[in-house]
Amino acid sequence: MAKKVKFLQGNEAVCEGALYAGCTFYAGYPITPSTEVAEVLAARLPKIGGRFIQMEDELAAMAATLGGSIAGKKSLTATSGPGMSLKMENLGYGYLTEVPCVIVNVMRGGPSTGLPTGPGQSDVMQARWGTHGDHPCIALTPSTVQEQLNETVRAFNLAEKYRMPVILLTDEIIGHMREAVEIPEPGDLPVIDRKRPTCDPKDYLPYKPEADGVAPMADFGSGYRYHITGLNHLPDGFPSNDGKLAQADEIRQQKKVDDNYDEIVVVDEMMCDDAEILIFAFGSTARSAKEAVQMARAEGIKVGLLRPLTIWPFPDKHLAKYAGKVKRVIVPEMNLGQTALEVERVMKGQPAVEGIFQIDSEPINPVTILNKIKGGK
Amino acid sequence: MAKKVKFLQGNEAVCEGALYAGCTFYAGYPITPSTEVAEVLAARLPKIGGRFIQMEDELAAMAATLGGSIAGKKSLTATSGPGMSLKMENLGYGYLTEVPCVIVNVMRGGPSTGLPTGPGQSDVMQARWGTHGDHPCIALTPSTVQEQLNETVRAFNLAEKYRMPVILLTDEIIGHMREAVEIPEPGDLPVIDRKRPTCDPKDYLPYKPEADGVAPMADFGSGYRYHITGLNHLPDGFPSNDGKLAQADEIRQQKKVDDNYDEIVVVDEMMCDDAEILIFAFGSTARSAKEAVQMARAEGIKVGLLRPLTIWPFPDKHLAKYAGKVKRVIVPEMNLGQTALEVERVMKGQPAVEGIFQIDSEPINPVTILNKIKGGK
Amino acid sequence: MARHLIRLSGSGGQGMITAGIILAAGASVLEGKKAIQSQSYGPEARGGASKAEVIISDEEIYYPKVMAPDVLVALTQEAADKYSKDLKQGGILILDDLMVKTAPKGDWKVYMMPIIRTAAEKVGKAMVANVVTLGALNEICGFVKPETLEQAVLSRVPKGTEELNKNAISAGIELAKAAKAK
Amino acid sequence: MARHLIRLSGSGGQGMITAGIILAAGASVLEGKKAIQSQSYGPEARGGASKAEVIISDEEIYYPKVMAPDVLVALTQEAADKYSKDLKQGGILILDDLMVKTAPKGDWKVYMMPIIRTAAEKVGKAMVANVVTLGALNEICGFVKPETLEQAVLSRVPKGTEELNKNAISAGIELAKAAKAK
Amino acid sequence: MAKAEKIEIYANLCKGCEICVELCPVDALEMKDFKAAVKDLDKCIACMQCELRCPDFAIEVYKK
Amino acid sequence: MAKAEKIEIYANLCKGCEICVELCPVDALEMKDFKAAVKDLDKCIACMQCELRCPDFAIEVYKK
Amino acid sequence: MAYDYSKYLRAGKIPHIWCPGCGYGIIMKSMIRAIDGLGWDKNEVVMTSGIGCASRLPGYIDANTLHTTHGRSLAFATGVKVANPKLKVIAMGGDGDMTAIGGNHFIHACRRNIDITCFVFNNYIYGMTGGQYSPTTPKGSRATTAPYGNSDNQFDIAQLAMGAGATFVARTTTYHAVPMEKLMKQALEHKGFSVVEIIAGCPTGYGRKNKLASPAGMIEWQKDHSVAIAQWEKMSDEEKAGKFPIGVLHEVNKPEYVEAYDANVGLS
Amino acid sequence: MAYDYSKYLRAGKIPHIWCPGCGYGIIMKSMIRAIDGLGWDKNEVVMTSGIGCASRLPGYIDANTLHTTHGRSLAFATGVKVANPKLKVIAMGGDGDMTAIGGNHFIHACRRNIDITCFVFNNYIYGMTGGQYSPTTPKGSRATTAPYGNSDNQFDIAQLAMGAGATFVARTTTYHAVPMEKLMKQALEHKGFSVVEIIAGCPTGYGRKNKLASPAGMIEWQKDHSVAIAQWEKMSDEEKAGKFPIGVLHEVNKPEYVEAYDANVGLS
Ligand SMILES: Cc1ncc(C[n+]2csc(CCOP(=O)(O)OP(=O)(O)O)c2C)c(N)n1
Ligand SMILES: Cc1ncc(C[n+]2csc(CCOP(=O)(O)OP(=O)(O)O)c2C)c(N)n1
Ligand code: SF4
Ligand code: SF4
Ligand code: SF4
Ligand code: SF4
Ligand code: SF4
Ligand code: SF4
Ligand SMILES: [Mg+2]
Ligand SMILES: [Mg+2]
Repeated sequence: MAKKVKFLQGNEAVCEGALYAGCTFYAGYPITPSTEVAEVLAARLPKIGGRFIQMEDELAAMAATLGGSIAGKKSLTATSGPGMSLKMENLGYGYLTEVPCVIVNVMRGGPSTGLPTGPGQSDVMQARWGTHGDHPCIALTPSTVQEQLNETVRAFNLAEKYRMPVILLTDEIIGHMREAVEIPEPGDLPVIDRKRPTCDPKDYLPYKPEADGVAPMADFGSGYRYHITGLNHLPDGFPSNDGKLAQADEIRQQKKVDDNYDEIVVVDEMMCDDAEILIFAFGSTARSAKEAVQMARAEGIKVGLLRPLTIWPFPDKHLAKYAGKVKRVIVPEMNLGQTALEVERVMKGQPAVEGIFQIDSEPINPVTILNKIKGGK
Repeated sequence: MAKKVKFLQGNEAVCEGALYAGCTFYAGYPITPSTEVAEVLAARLPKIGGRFIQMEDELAAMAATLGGSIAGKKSLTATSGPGMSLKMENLGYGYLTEVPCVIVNVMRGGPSTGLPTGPGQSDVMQARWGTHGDHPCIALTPSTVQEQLNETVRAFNLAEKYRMPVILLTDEIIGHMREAVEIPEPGDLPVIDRKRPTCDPKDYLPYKPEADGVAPMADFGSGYRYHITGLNHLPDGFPSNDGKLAQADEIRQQKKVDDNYDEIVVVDEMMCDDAEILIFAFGSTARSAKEAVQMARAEGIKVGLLRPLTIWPFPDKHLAKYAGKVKRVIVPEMNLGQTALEVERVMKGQPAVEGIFQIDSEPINPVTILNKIKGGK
Repeated sequence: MARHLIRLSGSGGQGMITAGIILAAGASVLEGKKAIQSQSYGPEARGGASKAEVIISDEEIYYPKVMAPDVLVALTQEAADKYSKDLKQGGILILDDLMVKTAPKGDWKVYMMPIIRTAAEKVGKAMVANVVTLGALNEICGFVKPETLEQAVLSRVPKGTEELNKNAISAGIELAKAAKAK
Repeated sequence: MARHLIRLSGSGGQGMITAGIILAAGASVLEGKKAIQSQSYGPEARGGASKAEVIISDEEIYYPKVMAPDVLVALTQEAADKYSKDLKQGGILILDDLMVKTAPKGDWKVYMMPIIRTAAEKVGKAMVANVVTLGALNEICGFVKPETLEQAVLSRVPKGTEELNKNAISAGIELAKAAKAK
Repeated sequence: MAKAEKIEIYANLCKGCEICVELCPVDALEMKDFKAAVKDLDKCIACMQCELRCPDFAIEVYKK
Repeated sequence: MAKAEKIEIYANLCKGCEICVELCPVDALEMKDFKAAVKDLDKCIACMQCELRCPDFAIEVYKK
Repeated sequence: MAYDYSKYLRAGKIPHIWCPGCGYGIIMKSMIRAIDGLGWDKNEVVMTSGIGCASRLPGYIDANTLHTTHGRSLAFATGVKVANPKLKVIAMGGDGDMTAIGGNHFIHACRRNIDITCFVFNNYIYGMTGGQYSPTTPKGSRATTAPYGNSDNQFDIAQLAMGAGATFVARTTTYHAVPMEKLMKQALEHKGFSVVEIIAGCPTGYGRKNKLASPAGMIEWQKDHSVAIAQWEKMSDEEKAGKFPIGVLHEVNKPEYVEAYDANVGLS
Repeated sequence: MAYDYSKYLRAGKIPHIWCPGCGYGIIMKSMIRAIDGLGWDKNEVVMTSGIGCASRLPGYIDANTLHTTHGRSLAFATGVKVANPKLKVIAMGGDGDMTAIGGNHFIHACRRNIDITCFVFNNYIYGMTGGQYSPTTPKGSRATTAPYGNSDNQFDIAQLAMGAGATFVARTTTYHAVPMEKLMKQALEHKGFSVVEIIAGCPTGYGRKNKLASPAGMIEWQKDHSVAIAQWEKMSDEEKAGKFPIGVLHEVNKPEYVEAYDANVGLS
């Protein structure tokens, strides 16, 4: 049977992905250019027995999203720049307390209110470092409307599997454009649910990891009465002032991600095998880069594109393969050079990184990239 | 005449520095371990005609601090981890609107509520990247109580000179320890006031930079009526949707800092000339590193310490001198490896960076560093 | 390789974005081509010129924006003036004769047509001007099969307005035929 | 090179932190030595054992914490038990005989003294136990000159309590002398 | 008037706040070595005020 | 009853919201090509409602 | 003579960005007349706002104007006022700005009784972002995030302000362009924190979705549903149903924040 | 027989961290008796809190307990309740937590009338951070950030709740250990949002700085300054001065948030 194909906006595709993954709770606060996610889910969630709530601000939205997950529902919130900044404290709480959920940041232009209806990619470092303190981080960067759907499913899966908030870091261009999307049938894509405890409630330790570094998580109300706190805590969930144990616990959390690089980090490598010039680009910019690569290849230039679908953890391993191998590395991004710093770190000067940093509220034109490839400025 | 010496707590020294620099407005919200800054200024400010206000939360505290500066007063706010996360949106507003002020972050332990009375250095990347969007950043990292005073003065000077928020990124150890401090007399340390316009109010363009990239800033109420907005704006202060101009303006702002690296970045280099091993450490960890360096030198090991008093912009130039020159680089820090990423980037693998990452709520012991120097684990 | 770059422009309430979506959805979902629709807003979602862009191609489309369209529809003077600047030499320019008093000058094939009046008077609802536009546009450019356009339109309009919209398509086709005949 | 590592411990309200500040301020501001005072809190600033640390040295002090003190004062059992673990071999341990029922065992010189009782009964205010402690401690260890200690204490106490505090210092000195004599 | 059979005071829990002592209407309790103690069980009228207001679960009154 | 000497309508400012037209108590205004226009100056009683409620500074009534 | 607004308007900024028929233009005009009527020196007037359509107003006024972040109008205003109490500070924002994301600053400004005048433009919707429900959207109304109609309970902004301790609370509508001007004057002159809630039509974000009539129809609705407070107090509960009182709803004296602070710390 | 608290206390967590004489232990005991009295299943009880001394309470109770971030107790609680309305959700926090940083969530929970019971522990101070003034610190009182005495105006938490639309509002004190238990039961049983403000002594952060007597003295003060609401209503303004009413101050019926939502979207 032919797949069901819908012509969807990027933000709508996020909703399709969320519903596919089993999301039944959304808490948010409207902000351009992410609002369609809320609007669509406000209509769709009740139809599957889920609920939507518009909170008083983004701090509350993040808190309620975590609360929903603690009550056992797969939970989503969506926002953009200023709202993302406001979510930072409670997002950090989600990391330390290991509460799965998905946060969509549809990146827009500028710092502060900036250029609210324009696109941007300037929140990529914020996604990693925005909240205080150390914590692991997973952030995914789709480039197509289909990927908006699929990566949302993957975001939920990673959140549930590793018991942590996962960020879908998309942008206004992908969020607002429309493409044909195949709607997966049940079974087409894996859907992972968090591990729930099966032990006697008396023996339940909410932060005692199993072999995979992840502890089963009980829904509030399911008979496993336990304590959750944003203080550093012991396997039993209760706060402790023991610094050594706190350190061990935070390293464990970091390792949930580090040790599973191969599973978490997905990178699309296009014509990289024989490339002398490597382009590193994600999100909507990767679309321009793809076009530029095709144009350059047509002219016989050996250029390849490394396109991360996972931007955090940073795709060090994938990228390092090319250090000392390619002659040039070009990083186009809609910010003043954020992932370029990471690329620089990984490439260790071999070669030096050339940036195309553009924050003029326009997507980077393939021709701009092509010119750079051809050695122009 | 002998200098006036006081035995001060690190947080008190921040207040002495602020008062020396001419601060007359403080807006804050209490949080351990920064609260003494508020408590001391609540008592001291009225004595010099200044005012203190305790706001309802950190979002409001950041907003009021900016408001105070816009009304013409040198303004300060102090906080720690969770509070810093909450300030992020309005801090970003301060960057884009170019409002001078100083934000003190007395870093404590852990993400989220973490280990609130313990020390940490885990907010160093947040200081650079915590708010959404691109923006310049200056953050200073004192290591002694005397430096708490002096660097607070310098923070105000940089804020006023470059018309931007400046972060004093200190930690619980320096904030809460006490040392003898020389209180500078008027004139001992430079005190810089923001440029104010002298032109006819009709001709005033609040964002038209002079040759130094900085535009004069008028106090509200001083006869220069103008508009301030967190939207990207033109030299006249009014919002514009022109992406090209927005980009140019943000690059100008970034360049205020980049072009003045030599003035902004202060680094203390200790026994680096002949060093074969370089230690990179800031804040309270640098104290441990200093002690370790002395111990190692006593054993004849050629080790030096590079101690940044300015952590943002990152001291690339200072550090790059040693790339390819030293045999080892060791980065001890009270986090899971944050500045180490930057050091890695700058050193380009020559040599690889060795970290001592400790988040167990204890300062890193000099012996731990010494052991690492001596090749132990 | 056929790649069509289309820009539909007008003012906020004229439904150009919906028209773009219908066209792109028809080309992609119904005819299996590659198609992308995008749009741009002003600083806020109110007033001013608005535009929708559609790219239809046989091959994968990466860069989603239209820098230089082959075809421009403009239902207001402001939109005509603002967006015709990018129109390719030799491109097609479709204008509404009521709203656009002065056709921008350039090396284009210009179709000045009573789109809005036709919608309001002939079809009976000014609101369907965007569907009239689609009928005319597709008749002139042949992006999709006529059946496809009809199916695409009908799948996106409110129940009970099917006849109205079919008439709107036909009226658009007639307009285009008349204009081509000129 | 003389470097003294001192830890003063007790429970929240006993003023050990103030004692540490006074001692360090005297050594540094008044005698020009290098001195650092630091403290640690529990998860919240309430209850439980609390400690203040002082380092006095002729040379620059970098690392501000005391890993293994030379001298430990403990005014509660809990503090004595908790903090004596770190005390150096051959170090000095000063305990209050009312609050500390069992002196921790170790290779230390132990001074068990009626600090709190002396403050309450002889000096007349339990609150000055910390100043009594300082008098005794300094008499035993000679960190600063007696005049320095007096000046340091007087510069940090409320007006009107000067005599009381002087008496407290003297009482502490007496306690120490008596203990040393034993 | 009701009487108490016994009054248990748990020294490990008592923080010595004196609430029970000061609020006892009949002065049946006292402080001893910074902890609450029964001064005179006979006086006790089993009004339960001490137990209700002890913040530390440290005192229990068993009525006769 | 007061009268108006003239009513200025600035076409560059008028956004055609029809507030003035609909709220004029005497029907002295009308819409023309999506902008407000004076239909009958004589009818106008200079009540100023149109001017006060025009959100766009587009209409001014000059009393006689 | 027609009233001359131009001396308070920034040259070249009109036409404003608001939609055809948006009530905010009417508010702006009343506000200008009120300030003008008090003869205030423009150099001393500070206007702050958050983010939203309402918050665009200060950009048009020739004063010291501060367009801040969403919800933070009053927090910035508080900093300005405490740092320089000589300034005349007017803070404004929409219903979302002031009572959703900015609700905390709103109640704390009320509590402090700081001498700031606060204008809340209540259009029952998030206008700027395209029509999501706000804390004042009436039950049953449609909004883009209330596709089944809004089931939330509403704030009564005036009640909220009073509960938080505000010393001057008033309500008006864009229908009442002239009484609005008078109320604004009273609020501006009140020593302490004053709140004026102004009901305004949003034809684009609210009207369209709720099949309300034209912009003029929304103004007529305001007329029909508002009742002067004097009359309101005489009405029965049935008569009150669906209506709301306008005018000065509450006025008392309490120490002003900065004055009390200064007196307390010895600054005055 | 003495009341057996142990079945609701987590084993091994007592003694709690609160200071000698802190009123919070008294509240915890009343709360346990209230819940026990209602016979609620511990598995269905969720307790949320923010940060502060008050917010440590849930850690001691054998239920589903969520110690969140400062001020966000109600925001998390709302998420829990909407996601699973079968849970019995109790949110608590200090005066700072609920009315300073958490003020916005407080008024919105009141407005929504979501079926959560909210206990506000009002000790007139930020206890956990060592005694800074809070929005309820009485004028003139000393605090570490009010070295000249507090010049701020205060919230009346009950008034604030009513102004925001709460449907059950009550006040009690730690003196009233048994009436507190009863009030708590009423609040827990109320369908919709219920608020109970509990005046509690903080000898460490507030008492010490304000030369108040002992912990017992603070409890006596509560007795002397509180007046049962029935009597309060008969008192003259002079008689009321310096006193506060206790008991159920407000109780009405309004649609509960989740029920209204479910009915509206067709979920019920
Ligand atoms: C932190 C943050 N969250 C959300 C937004 C998006 N946003 C802009 S204006 C607005 C609400 C506007 O509603 P209101 O305050 O009632 O003003 P109106 O536009 O109706 O005048 C929202 C949610 C934002 N700019 N910043
Ligand atoms: C975001 C944030 N800001 C500040 C703090 C510091 N802090 C912890 S508890 C507290 C206030 C405690 O007062 P209250 O809520 O009244 O509770 P109490 O301790 O008095 O019971 C503050 C300011 C914090 N933890 N997080
Ligand atoms: S009330 Fe309780 S804790 Fe306080 S003294 Fe009495 S028994 Fe001890
Ligand atoms: S029960 Fe009553 S009378 Fe008996 S000891 Fe306790 S308080 Fe005193
Ligand atoms: S009210 Fe003003 S903008 Fe509206 S139609 Fe009349 S003149 Fe034009
Ligand atoms: S002034 Fe009054 S009567 Fe005259 S046109 Fe305007 S609204 Fe009509
Ligand atoms: S969206 Fe509504 S509030 Fe905003 S300008 Fe348009 S009509 Fe006014
Ligand atoms: S500081 Fe105050 S509120 Fe906190 S535990 Fe101590 S007495 Fe209780
Ligand atoms: Mg609104
Ligand atoms: Mg409190």
